[in-house]
Amino acid sequence: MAESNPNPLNNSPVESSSELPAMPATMPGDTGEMKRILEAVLLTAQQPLSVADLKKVFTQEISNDVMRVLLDELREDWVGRPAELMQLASGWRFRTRAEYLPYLERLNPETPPKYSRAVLETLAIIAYRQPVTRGDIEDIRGVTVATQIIKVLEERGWVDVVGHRDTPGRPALLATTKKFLDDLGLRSVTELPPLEQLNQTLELADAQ
Amino acid sequence: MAESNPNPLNNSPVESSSELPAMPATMPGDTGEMKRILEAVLLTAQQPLSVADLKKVFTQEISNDVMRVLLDELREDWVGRPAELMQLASGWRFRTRAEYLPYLERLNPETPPKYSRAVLETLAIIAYRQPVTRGDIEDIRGVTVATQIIKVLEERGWVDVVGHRDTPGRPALLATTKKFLDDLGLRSVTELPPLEQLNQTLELADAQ
Amino acid sequence: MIYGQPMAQMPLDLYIPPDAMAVMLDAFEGPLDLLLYLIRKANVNVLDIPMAPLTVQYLTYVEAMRTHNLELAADYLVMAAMLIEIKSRMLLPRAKVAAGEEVEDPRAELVRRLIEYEQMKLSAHRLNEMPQAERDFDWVEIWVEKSMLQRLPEVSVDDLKDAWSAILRQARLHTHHHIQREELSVREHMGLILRHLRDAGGFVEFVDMFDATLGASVLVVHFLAMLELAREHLLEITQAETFAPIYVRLADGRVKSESVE
Repeated sequence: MAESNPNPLNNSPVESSSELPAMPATMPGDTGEMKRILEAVLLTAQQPLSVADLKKVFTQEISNDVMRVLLDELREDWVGRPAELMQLASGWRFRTRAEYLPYLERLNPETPPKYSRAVLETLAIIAYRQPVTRGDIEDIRGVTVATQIIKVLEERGWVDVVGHRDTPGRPALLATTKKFLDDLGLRSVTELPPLEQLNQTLELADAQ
Repeated sequence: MAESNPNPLNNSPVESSSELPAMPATMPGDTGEMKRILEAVLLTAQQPLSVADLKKVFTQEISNDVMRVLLDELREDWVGRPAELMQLASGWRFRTRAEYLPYLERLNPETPPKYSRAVLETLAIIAYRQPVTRGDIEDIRGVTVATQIIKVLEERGWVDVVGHRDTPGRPALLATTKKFLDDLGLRSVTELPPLEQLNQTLELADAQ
Repeated sequence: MIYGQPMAQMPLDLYIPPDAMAVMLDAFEGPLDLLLYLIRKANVNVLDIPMAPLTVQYLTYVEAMRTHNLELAADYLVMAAMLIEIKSRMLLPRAKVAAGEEVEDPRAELVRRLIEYEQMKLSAHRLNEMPQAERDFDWVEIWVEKSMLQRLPEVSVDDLKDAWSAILRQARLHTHHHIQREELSVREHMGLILRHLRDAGGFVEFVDMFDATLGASVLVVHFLAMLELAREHLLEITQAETFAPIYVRLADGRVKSESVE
């Protein structure tokens, strides 16, 4: 059962305790109640909440370390349950575990967005080569990039214009957003899957 | 409001759990997993879900009795946690417990409501001239005082009737309460800003 | 995917049925994608592309597309021109270069582009396999019944002062009424006395009205408040006979009759 650990505070083996200080003696208030407050706030959040946001919830001052311990414990409490507390680019939020999606879909059979190869390749280029202009994307893909493709990604909130390149026409520079990272469960673009090291072969051939 | 009864199950005549069979031996599948599925669905639901909705989630046929047992158990699992599983007229949904709302409020503070000028002036007269009758207040303000205004202050616990003046109609005498002082951070009404200066200004104006 | 079918040699002559062609054209994301397909299908090293057969094959595809009246993107023709140019440069005798200087392979730019494109193509595939909001999971967002949180207006001492000033400004227009000046402390004690009497049933012995521990000045104010209440007929102070206990009685007929009963 999900509730097999009814009092996780008592045996919380704080995951990353090696890097973090143990629960400090100066820990304010009742940590059980503090976790319940965090849980209430995170369960209702309409977007990921940053540690700064979460600190605002409490009247007393809470250090980043203490907040981190509480969040780690809360995440531990949800292990084995149908949702998980994620640390994302823009903060912390609960999401359902992937294995429950088929059930959710049965209730709400909206077809999830499926992107064409053109959209996915454009997204990959923006994600791995950001910031890029549409011209850069066209150079890499070898084809014209339809306005619609960029628009799909912008409307999803995954891509936006972060500036303009100082070249004739001042083309817009595109980059991925925090929402893109949040929606893929990532904290930063450095967590994207590494690029295939195809060019090693090239270097090898050059050496010959 | 539909949610006025915090525990509507205990007095629902038709479905009271005492009449329900214990978990039947024919219970399909793993009930722990079924509860987790229900939990995932209810944690993400945008609106209350009826038992019929919830049955759609499962591939296997589930009787109303079994569904009821699962939901009751799930609600039990959430006792002592910051949200509660509610049965409303239109179905089941999780709701944040009221005591955690002030914390959520701190995250997204809304501009607090304000009392009308009429309420504030009435309160000021009661505070500075207590004990006063409604007639006194009307004399000072020069306008009729709506019953609603006094009621707002009484319901707030800031004003109450301390007696009746021995004049025709035996009008109620109003005074401020200890709660009023507490809420305004005062130990006594003598800590209200002195009025001498204001009164002198008035007399000066009257003399002219 | 369409990769990974080894072929002994690149077929120089290749026939594609017309409807298959339409499907194939649809399957390619552009000339680079088509080239990669041809290269991978022939299982040749991308770094040592046999330009002549590749160009022939590419042109065969492009020609097939054209004859089937498929709308051919200009990008395919640009690539065709590029392939032909590279092929002809490969045929030219290599110019001698000074020692240490690199000889630029005419295919270098094409190879760089193919590799970068393939890298992005694979990354796109990987991104698509990652769990994605709405497609693979939903955000938890439970209900908040905001109406359960009763928000009451806040009032400060300054608000009261401002309200009072407003009343006074207004009062100038109504010169017929006077605002009495009295010690606020006396008025507060008037309220306290009335409340005390009310809570005690309207009838209290005089001595019980005073708490000696509050100090002389408070007692004086309290007494003044009692006298003021008597003057305003809000209470009665009675004594049955000399030296008998003095009683303070709320001058409130209803309360009095209740207390008598």
